[in-house]
Amino acid sequence: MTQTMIVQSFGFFIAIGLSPFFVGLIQTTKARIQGRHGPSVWQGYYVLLKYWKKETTLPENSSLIFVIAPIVSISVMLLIMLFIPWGKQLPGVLAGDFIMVFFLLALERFWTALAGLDTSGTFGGLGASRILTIGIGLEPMLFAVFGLCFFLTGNTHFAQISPLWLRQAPHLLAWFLAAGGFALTILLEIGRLPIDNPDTHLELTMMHEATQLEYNGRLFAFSHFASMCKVTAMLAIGWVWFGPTLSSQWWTLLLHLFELGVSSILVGVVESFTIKMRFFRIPYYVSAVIGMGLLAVVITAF
Amino acid sequence: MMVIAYLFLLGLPIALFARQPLRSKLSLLCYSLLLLGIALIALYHPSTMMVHGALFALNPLRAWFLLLLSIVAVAVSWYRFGYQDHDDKATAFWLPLFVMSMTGVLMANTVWVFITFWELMSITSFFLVIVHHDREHVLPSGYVYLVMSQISAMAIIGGLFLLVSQVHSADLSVIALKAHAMNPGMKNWVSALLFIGFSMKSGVIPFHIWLPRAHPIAPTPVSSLMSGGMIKLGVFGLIQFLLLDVGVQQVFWAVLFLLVGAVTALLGVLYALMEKDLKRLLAFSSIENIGILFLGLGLMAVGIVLHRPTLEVTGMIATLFHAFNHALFKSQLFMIAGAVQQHTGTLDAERLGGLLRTMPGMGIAFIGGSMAISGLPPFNGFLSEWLTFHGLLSLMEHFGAFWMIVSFAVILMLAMTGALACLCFVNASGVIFLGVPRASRSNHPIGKAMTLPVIGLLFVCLAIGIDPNWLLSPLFAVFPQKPTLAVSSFFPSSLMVMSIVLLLLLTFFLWLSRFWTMKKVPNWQCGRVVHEQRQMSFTAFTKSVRTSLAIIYRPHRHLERTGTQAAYFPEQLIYRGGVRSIWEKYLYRPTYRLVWRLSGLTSILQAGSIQLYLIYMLGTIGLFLLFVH
Amino acid sequence: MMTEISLYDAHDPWVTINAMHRQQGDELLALTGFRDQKIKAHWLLADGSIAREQVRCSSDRFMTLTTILPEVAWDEREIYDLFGYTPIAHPDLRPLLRTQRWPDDFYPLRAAMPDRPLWRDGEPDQAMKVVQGEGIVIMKVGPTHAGIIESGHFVFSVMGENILCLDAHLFQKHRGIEALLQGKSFPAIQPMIARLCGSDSVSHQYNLLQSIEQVTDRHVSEVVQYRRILVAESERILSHLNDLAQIPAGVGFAVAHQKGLALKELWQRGMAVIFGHRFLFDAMYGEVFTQEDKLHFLSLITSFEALWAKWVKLTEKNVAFHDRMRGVGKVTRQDAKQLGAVGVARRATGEKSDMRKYMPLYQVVDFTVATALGGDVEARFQVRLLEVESSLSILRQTLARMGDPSKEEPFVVPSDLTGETVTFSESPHGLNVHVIQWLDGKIDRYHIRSGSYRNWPVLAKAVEGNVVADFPLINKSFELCYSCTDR
Amino acid sequence: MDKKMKSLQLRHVDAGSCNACEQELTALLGKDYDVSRYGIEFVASPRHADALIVTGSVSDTMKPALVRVFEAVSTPKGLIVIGDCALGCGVDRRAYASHGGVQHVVQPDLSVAGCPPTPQEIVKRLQEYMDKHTTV
Repeated sequence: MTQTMIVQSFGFFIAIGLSPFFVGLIQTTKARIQGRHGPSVWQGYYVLLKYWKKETTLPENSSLIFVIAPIVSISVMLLIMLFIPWGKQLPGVLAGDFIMVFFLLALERFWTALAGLDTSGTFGGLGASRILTIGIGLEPMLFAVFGLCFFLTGNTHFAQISPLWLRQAPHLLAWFLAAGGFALTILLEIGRLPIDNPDTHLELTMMHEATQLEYNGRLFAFSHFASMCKVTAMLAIGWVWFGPTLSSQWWTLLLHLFELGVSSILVGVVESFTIKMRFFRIPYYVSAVIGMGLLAVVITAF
Repeated sequence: MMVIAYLFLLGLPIALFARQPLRSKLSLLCYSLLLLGIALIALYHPSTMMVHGALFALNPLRAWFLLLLSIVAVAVSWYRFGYQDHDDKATAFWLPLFVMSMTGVLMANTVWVFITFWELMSITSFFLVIVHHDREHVLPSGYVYLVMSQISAMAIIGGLFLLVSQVHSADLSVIALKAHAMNPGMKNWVSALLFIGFSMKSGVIPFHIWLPRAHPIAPTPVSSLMSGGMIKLGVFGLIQFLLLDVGVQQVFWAVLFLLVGAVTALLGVLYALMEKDLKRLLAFSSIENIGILFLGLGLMAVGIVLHRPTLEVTGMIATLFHAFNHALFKSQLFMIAGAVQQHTGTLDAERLGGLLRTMPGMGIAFIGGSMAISGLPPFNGFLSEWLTFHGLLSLMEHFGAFWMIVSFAVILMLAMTGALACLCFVNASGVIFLGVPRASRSNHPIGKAMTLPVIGLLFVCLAIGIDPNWLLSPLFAVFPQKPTLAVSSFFPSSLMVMSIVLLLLLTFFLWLSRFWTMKKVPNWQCGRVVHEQRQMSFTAFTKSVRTSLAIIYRPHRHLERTGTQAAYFPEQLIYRGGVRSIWEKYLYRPTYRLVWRLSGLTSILQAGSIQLYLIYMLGTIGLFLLFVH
Repeated sequence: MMTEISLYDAHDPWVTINAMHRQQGDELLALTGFRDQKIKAHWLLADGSIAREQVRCSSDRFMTLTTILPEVAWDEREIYDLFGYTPIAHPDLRPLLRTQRWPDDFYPLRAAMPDRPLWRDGEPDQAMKVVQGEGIVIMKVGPTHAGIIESGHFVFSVMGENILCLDAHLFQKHRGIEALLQGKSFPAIQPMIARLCGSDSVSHQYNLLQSIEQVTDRHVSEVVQYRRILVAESERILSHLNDLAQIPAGVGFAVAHQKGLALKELWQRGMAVIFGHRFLFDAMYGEVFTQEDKLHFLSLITSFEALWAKWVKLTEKNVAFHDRMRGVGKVTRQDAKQLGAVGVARRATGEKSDMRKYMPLYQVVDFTVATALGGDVEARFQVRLLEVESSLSILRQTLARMGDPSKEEPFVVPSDLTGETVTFSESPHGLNVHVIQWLDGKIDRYHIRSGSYRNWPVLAKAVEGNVVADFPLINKSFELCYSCTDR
Repeated sequence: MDKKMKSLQLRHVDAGSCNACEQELTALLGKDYDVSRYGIEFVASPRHADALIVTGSVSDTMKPALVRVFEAVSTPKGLIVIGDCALGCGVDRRAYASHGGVQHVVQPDLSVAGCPPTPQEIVKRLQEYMDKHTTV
């Protein structure tokens, strides 16, 4: 029990601390594929530190919502990190389940979108509308994968879902469909190509960034950090559920961190060779994942 | 003890004698508090309160509904102290009667009493809905409501009479014991009639057409009570009669509940998205939530059909809990809508904006209520939706391929509903309360009497969201025959841990942000100045949904260009757009025409006096009695 | 409004003669206002000659041509703003470049040398054309943009993601170059013309040179002619490379974007070595081209072509990229004609309209006019791709035919230049026209009507009905410059 | 804290240039110059920026916008001007609607001369700027 506790707290803090590094890995990978040197993998830390020290201002028409939204984002992300089993197990009080994570992600979306409307600008409102419209596809996608995981393991709890692939050899195809579906869902959730382009700096095409245009200083540092943590958290959930575990909790933690690095590089590679979709084609993407979920359910059901 | 049970009849004298406004408001408040007291005692100390008279009786299930009803009634009657927009003598007369009749429905212990109060409830609510009969659209909508509620009442009366004729007793406690043993054919007839009747009253699709028409035109306290309380009585009737007493036997009923629930939830929220009138939006959102309640009922039905007590209890607790939560936040949201109307004189979201600055309490409460209704932690809506999801997931597990696919599909629809509700309420709260006003107007201040009950309800929502145990523990007494279940088996401690840690983290980061030192600077607008029409509009916010789900909405749009050189140099560009629903075209239109014709027929019979209506009512009941015997 | 329309006289000789030119399928080169209350229209006839029509504005009024020639709407508005001559019955006479900050009686081109006025305080806003209707959002983008882009102010009327109408308020960068040129001599204006626009510099330089040569009747040697082709085609490649590199960026195709930028950098470095400037500023004026330059150029083309082939393959085999461009930002042939689209935008609707076919300069080389069907982003991308290739072939032809450079007599511009010239060329952005009036060796009036100027209204039309998120992509496919439009 | 700047977010404003300076700034993002390796990035909002990078001689219409963008950058902030026009020695500095250089509107912290300045020059000067300013 104590060991679980210690591993969990270690994993929690290290994963949070390394989040900017993982995002840096994505950036570096993309730059290298484009033939550039690219920024240092530690660039995220410099940027965060700098925003932390800069002046923070509020736009005239905004309200308290504007202040709270980034705080909700960062709190939610830390909370999700807390409920991910970094070793193999979770301490009893943290036996969180995926429905909870699902609603926490919705909470973050709710507040980000609200803050977009709060600044009374068109871009913020447009970004908010886009985020939530995508959410309509995203949430069934998450449940298509979650539901499948539940079905394969009979449990909604993170720590029980983890050794899934070892037990479920007969459902290998279902496992592939679930893992693939989740990979596609992650790309959507963390705002990467082919849905959102984190490198675009044009007001008209942005989604998540459009709601952040008025932020600076500490509040921007919060939401910037939250989006980094989101990348780590979503990738980690993927590995916890679909990746292998080792006999010792410490080794498992190390393995997860290694996997996070690898998957960051993978995200960078995928992003380099993908083209942003048309906005109204996103339903096809969504239905593909939901279709995968349904197919997997049908396979396992019969 | 019987005396306490009869206290609810106090509503009648209040209605008749308290014509003076302040006294009427005060007495209604006291009356509601009394009902709340009765409900609390009945729920938490059932042994001291178990009244089992010939005519009236209370059990934990009824006490639960009484509790939610009386909480809404307390908030509403408190709210009435500040509410001026619609208050007049008619409301003062009908409102206590309305509350009393709903209480009567819950406490009734014989079919006769139940039907009497049910009809009284329909009639009083009809008069409350048409309080503003001088306004446009009020009377036609009121008639739609009247006709629909009468059709529903006919079905219920028919079902109950059939039941009575089979069991040979009108006593509900006898029915509860004997109804199970009815012959299956008769059971199905009874079930069908009751299902149609009660679900019509709840407003599930496709019986929902009265709901978005009746709720918005009624004065706010009435729409709060109708949406928070009255439509839940349909759910109560289904649980009490159809599921607990009669008990469904075929898989068909369970699937029907799940199907109707999923379709209602999804379409309800989809239609809510398109409403820019706040009250109509809330009315459609009620339909959505009734859909979620029906999913719980469906789970319960599956549990009954397949003899799985755990599933049955899960479904029922999910339904009861969500009904309670929805009563809280929906009546709260309706009250805020009323305050918005009193404050600005309009409910048209396209003309509102920036209200958080002029009515901060209401604004915060609306955002909180929106979070609750979207099922977001740490509010109560999260827990009941969590439980519904859990129930559906457990249905997926051990019941074979058929149930697995059904529940998987329902889960996906529910997840989509949640996301749509989130979009809908971000849109409503963002467009109405945030940003800057979209049209110039003068604001009337809102009194504390309106703000406090709304904030109070929000706090109850938050308290339940953080720890539901204190509320839910007495519910398990509903199942004396079932294996004892504890709340902890439903809600893991991690949920509470999460809510608390979330609040702690929020406070910590709020402190860390040092927001009190931040200064305000002009908005960044690409180097130009602010222009109020550049804010996102309510209609535009949901445009992508309209486009993506064109198959459901059938949107149409037309851009008219005027002038002699219209092709390249139009003098004016005028946009007209909207949605054209296939339901509207192929189902509602004909139904509406039929209903309208029917209501045209009834108007021949109507002379408008109350006595005449009561005579009609008695005549109808008499006819039914003749028919059944 | 009605009284104004009744003033419109369709039988006005000014209207009928211009209508006749349009009927014959002539190409309008420019509509130019002059200080002496004259307005002239220059038409390019099918045989390559130029017809001049003119009208006198009695009491500062003239009959509008916009009703029969929608493409001159902006020209007439500009004349109204800068001279104060009112086009009668113009259907959309909002200020085009005049803002609320301009003093009321300030008409810069009425004076030979206008002074800097005392600007008023306030916003430089203009009347907007917006859509009315419930829930319409007026989205104002710019003048400063999020990327590294020139400044322009765009007023979108949107319904959610859908653009209903775009009102482009350009001229944010209006500096008053035409007035600045007045009263200056040829050597003084040379650098100014070269710096009108970073991506059409050569074409502007060529037009100025042509004007001088027309007035003085000078004939340059064949080598210089060939050199001019080299410079002009080098610029076309440079400009198209810039656009081709930007289009993938608009859809998140970062690899193609980066490789495109690298191609452009390679080309620019070559230009700096051969012509002395990365953007070919002042390069057209030079007349020296050595054997060494020729070798440099050939090796540049060879190394460029190797990379270019790879890049073309990269974009062509990416089906998703092409799918992303297809059907977006469509311009119909009818709109292109009516609104006077030129250059790539016009050719992408399938029309073989290339001014190089009328330019005497190009009579010595063979090339086919690149066209594509569809009028969408993909078609414009395709046309640019083909044009880079045809330019490469022109470059190779020219280098092969070019004789040994001979010593050219240094040309002294006479100090008493007088006369009016209309010169045109096919810039990378389309038909570029300069109307120049010389008086005693000085500029009396200099009117620039660049390719981008004519294409902006086409872009605004093409955007209608598309989604907001596609605007940057459509904009990049036109890649119109602001600088020589705003002047 | 006497370390050199490790990240520099820039917001670009074209106040009336000819598009050549813009193209050179775009070239900075390409692999040949790649300013991202020094931690330099072009951002979408002045709120996210540390410094404004201005080109062009400031036309009258752009003047209010330029002032407003600079105000929107949060402190500590800098102003970098690129190209001869912005420095006040461009060909159009005497035109009637031109204010003849950025210094007549806001005082610059760093000026990079050239028509347009070469990317190498810009990179060099930006690095100097980062070395000189000691904020993170």
